[in-house]
Amino acid sequence: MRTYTHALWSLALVWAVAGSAGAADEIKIGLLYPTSGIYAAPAKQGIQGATLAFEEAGGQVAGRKIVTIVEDDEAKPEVALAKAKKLAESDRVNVLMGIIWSPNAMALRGYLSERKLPLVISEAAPRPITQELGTPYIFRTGFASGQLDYPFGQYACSKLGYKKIVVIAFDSIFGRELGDFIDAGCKQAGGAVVEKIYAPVETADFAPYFARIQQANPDAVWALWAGAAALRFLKQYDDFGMKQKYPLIGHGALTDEAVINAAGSVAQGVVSYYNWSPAIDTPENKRFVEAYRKRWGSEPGVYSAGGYRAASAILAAAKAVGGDVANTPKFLEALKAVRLDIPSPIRFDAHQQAVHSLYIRRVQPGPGGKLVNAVIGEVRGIEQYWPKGKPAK
Amino acid sequence: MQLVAFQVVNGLVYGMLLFLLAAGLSLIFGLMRVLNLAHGSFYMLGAFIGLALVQATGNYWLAFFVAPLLVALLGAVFEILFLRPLYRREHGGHLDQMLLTVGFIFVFVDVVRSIWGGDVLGIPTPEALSGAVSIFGVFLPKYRLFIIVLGLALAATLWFFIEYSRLGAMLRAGVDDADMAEGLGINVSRMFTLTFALGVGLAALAGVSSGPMLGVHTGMDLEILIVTLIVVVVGGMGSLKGALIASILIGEADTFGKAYFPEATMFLTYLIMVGVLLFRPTGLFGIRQDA
Amino acid sequence: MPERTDAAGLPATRIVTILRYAGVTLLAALALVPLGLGDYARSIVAEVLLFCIFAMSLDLLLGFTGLISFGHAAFFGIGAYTVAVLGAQFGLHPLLGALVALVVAAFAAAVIGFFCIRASGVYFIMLTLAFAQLLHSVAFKWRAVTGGSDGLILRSLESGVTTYYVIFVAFLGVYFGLRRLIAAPLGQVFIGIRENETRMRAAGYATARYKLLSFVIAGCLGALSGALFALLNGFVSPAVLFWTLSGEGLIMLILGGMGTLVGPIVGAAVFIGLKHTVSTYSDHWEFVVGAIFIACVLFFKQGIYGWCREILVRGPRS
Amino acid sequence: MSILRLVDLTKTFGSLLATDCVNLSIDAGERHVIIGPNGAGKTSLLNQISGQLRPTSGRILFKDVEIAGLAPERICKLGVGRTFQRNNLFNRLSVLDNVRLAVLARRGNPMNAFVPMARLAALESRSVEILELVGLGDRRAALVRTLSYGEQRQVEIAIALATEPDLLLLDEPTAGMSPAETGQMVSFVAALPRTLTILMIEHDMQVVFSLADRISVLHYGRLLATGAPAEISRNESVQEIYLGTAH
Repeated sequence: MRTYTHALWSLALVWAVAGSAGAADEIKIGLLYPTSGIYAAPAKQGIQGATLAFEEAGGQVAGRKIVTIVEDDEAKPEVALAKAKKLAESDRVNVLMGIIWSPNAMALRGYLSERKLPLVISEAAPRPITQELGTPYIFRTGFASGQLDYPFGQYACSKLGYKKIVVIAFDSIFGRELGDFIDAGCKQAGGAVVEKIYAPVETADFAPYFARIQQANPDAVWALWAGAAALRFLKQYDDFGMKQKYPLIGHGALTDEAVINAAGSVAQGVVSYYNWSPAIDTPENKRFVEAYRKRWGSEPGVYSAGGYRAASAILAAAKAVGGDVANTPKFLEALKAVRLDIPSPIRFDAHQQAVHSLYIRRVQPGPGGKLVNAVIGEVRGIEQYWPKGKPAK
Repeated sequence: MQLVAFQVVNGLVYGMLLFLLAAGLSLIFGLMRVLNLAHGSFYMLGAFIGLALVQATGNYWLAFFVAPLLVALLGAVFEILFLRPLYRREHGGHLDQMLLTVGFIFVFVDVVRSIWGGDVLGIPTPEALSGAVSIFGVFLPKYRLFIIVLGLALAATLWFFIEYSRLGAMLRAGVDDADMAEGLGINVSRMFTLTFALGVGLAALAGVSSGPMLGVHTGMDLEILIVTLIVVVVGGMGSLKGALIASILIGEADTFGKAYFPEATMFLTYLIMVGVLLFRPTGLFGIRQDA
Repeated sequence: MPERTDAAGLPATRIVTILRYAGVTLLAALALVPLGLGDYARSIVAEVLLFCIFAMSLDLLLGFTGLISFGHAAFFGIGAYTVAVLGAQFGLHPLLGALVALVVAAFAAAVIGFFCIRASGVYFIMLTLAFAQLLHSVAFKWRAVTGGSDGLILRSLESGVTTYYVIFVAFLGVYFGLRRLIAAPLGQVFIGIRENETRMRAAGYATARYKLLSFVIAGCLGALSGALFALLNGFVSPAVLFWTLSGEGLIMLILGGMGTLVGPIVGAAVFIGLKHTVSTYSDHWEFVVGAIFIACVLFFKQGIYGWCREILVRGPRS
Repeated sequence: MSILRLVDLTKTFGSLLATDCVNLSIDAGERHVIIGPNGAGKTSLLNQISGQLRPTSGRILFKDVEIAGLAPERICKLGVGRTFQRNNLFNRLSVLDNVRLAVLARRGNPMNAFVPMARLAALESRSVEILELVGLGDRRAALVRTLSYGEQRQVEIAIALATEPDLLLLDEPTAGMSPAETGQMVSFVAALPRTLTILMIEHDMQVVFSLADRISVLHYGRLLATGAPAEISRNESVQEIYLGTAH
């Protein structure tokens, strides 16, 4: 019988530990980022950006201490869901932020509604989550897929004069969608995408696809590659002398600061677009870049800006409700009204998707000879793009 | 016609890179019966150490020669410290050794990420090999041609070494029958260390020489591992000839697949493997395997 | 050296009694979990239980039949995707989906097994890995059905408590079923193949047939764990087919001790527990996994359970 | 009446001839011993009969049924049992389990996944019967790897007998045994019923001559001579190449 008694005691202990809740006067924020694995570097940027925002606020809002808990979602939807449950049920956070890997956002959607837990997405771009699958609990300070791409398609045709474009992107729902949006934007401006090439995400060698580009003989090539693949693409595109024949334009990920630093001269002259660039010449952005550099001793990237932006939105809303983030309806209302100017201006539309500025950038040597994404054009007030038409209110 | 020639050459480039990896993996398996699943990790280490050397000295060729040597040294230490204690176990401890190398996949990638961070990095193409040449109207980067030459030269060197050198003869004896080799007075444990060092050194060479073409990042270990394993299995474990032929076969299949059947590329290599193993359960040139 | 699981062969000593008490206590505690623990803790326990099934199924293959599969994630994924696809596309109830998953997995295991069992040793390992990766590619590519990298969201059961009990009952069924099977002639034939296949053939056993059978049973149970995973998580993505999951299964076995049924259970529990705690406090989860793996292979060949048994049976350093 | 006939049986390994056009006929109930120097291809010959090796060409007729190239398990089911030259057992299992697995194949239902083996009394009593026959009745609970070498040889025979063969192939049953153990083995084999045909490989000439009805001599894969013991010991070429070297 002794064995049984022991076991029951330890069981009771487990209950006691699991049941304990955090102090009520803290603002608990869960950060979901893929801190291990291949997205570790972007995740680090995002967390650093968010941390900077929390520190600038003095680590408190309306006298309530901000407590952040970082969890690694491993860029796997299953893990993201499990970690969100842990943050919600065990750590009892008031709000979640982060998410880089798009499928993770989709995976969390149902659970967040069920749990009535707000999430501010800093990066993940699946379009439906602020459109037909929108929920009151999900906000996005990052962009939705298509939001920047459709207007850029127009821009490339009308302003840059590329009427015939070849799309080469990684093969995923996201990649294919973006290809279609570029196509739609082009068509709207009187051009066309003449060929779409979708290659595996982990493509090592792009040479086989170059032959197809040559056959199509376009005015420009639009590319969507990220991380290591982006670096390879830029290098090989240059190695094969493609860049002289077919100007390269692409999504901002293609010329991410980390990528162009590693790529060097082969990236020079590539035109890309994003909702931000460290080279944006405004006092607000300069202040952010300077503060980030000072705090972390490294250059901010797009994910740093993303993390900073999401954290700032949460801070602003928390301030508006006097720190009472536990009152979810009030907090959600406050979030909707948030407007930010740092590092670049955003506000939320009726579907809780941030309205961004579109920055057209060109890779060129900046002050000190280092390559930067210099801003060569800006389109303000870019709302998310509704491929099936915006529903009537 | 030019397009086909262009793809053939590109397939060859990829094939040669695979050959450097497959040759080492196959030799290690052939002699030691150890399936080194950390082979991709040594490839990655080669690339990162090469990158560090390029950054420190600015000299690509120094990195090209020194990084593989350093990794080979690391491989020798690895073999002595971790693999050697396991040979005495049941069935030569080969299952344990394989599992051990799986553990090191995780360890190596975390160590590399801790040192170099998770960012994408690149090795600049050496001055002498940058730019491109046009052969019969086919436009090819010089560096790619260099990879082909490197792969073929190494294939010839390895073949020559195995066929004609004393060490090579011992190696062949060991591959055929480890017990017999020991009976002939060959110091098998030193042979094992040397072979392992050679094998992972070749992987590191592949890593450092792919740097200017494919970049350097922390996911490169697993990206290359699976396809290398497929090459070795198709060619037959322990066969250099098999490794060469299968490397070219898979390299060309992958390249042509991408160009002409883009939707099916992901399956093509697996289908080749399943097909080959269906008819030849030990690969195209595999040794009989009783273990 | 893992000892053979043969409940009948063990001497009825005090140790056995203690182990039995411990086992019964544990089962009683597991049955009471939903009453006491919160949602999150309960889902962790449920996750442990379903990975116990996964590890036991792999153990049937590796620990009992001696077939080293590096592609067991294939069946986990088949189970998870069958439930998710049938639920999301046809509105089938997940429990019915789980039953269908068993049938699908049996069929898939028969086909995959047919190819793999022709090969031996490393070639077997490689083929299992290749088939799993092939399925991973299919899940990635066949967007219309699988949702590609976005995965599939599926309807979960009425309540978390129900889900827990479904998983608990499945766990009990698999554990006692496998215990029965191992002690029965079929299980003994599997052990015979593990110990000495040549001898088995010379004694009149068509071993290929039995290996295939073991592969199919293990595949079905692996699919069961995958189906339960889909049920618990309400979401399935290609990660459930990735080779790292096969690797994690191997870690669980080595950690707990293969060739026994309790070993995989201990291994799965420790592994999942570690995973949830370490990844919260450190970004070096991969390093920890690798180090555990290496330490187990080098020093704890018999796994935690084997080691405990040894100490219990022989006393500490007697 | 012959139970086993080898017709032009040939096995090559690359350029090496392991079995060179062997013709041999063995009668039911006969005790036939194959002798020959090391590397003569004796074990290869046995392996072809029991299916571990596939012959390159030629025929093997067991009870007038072609068995060349069949899988070992098929051949076993047809009634050919064997022991191995080096002990080839289930080392981590008990003696009883070793034999019981073989009994199960013959008399039980191996596909039974529900009833514990220990409860199948018929299998156990049959296994114990065989173990007592080979003199291991009181060792049944021991793990095979803890047995002495000679005892392990006995387990080999027990497993072979448990398959209930009509033809028993013994590959050097006394190899590595002490003289006392060898004596026991000889009397054991001699006492086996005459309904069982035995084809054995043996080096120990005392054993050979005390058991054999007929002897065959293999040399470099070729069958040099077959005949009664007295004939063989008189055969000049046999004396020259085999007995000569044995002295």
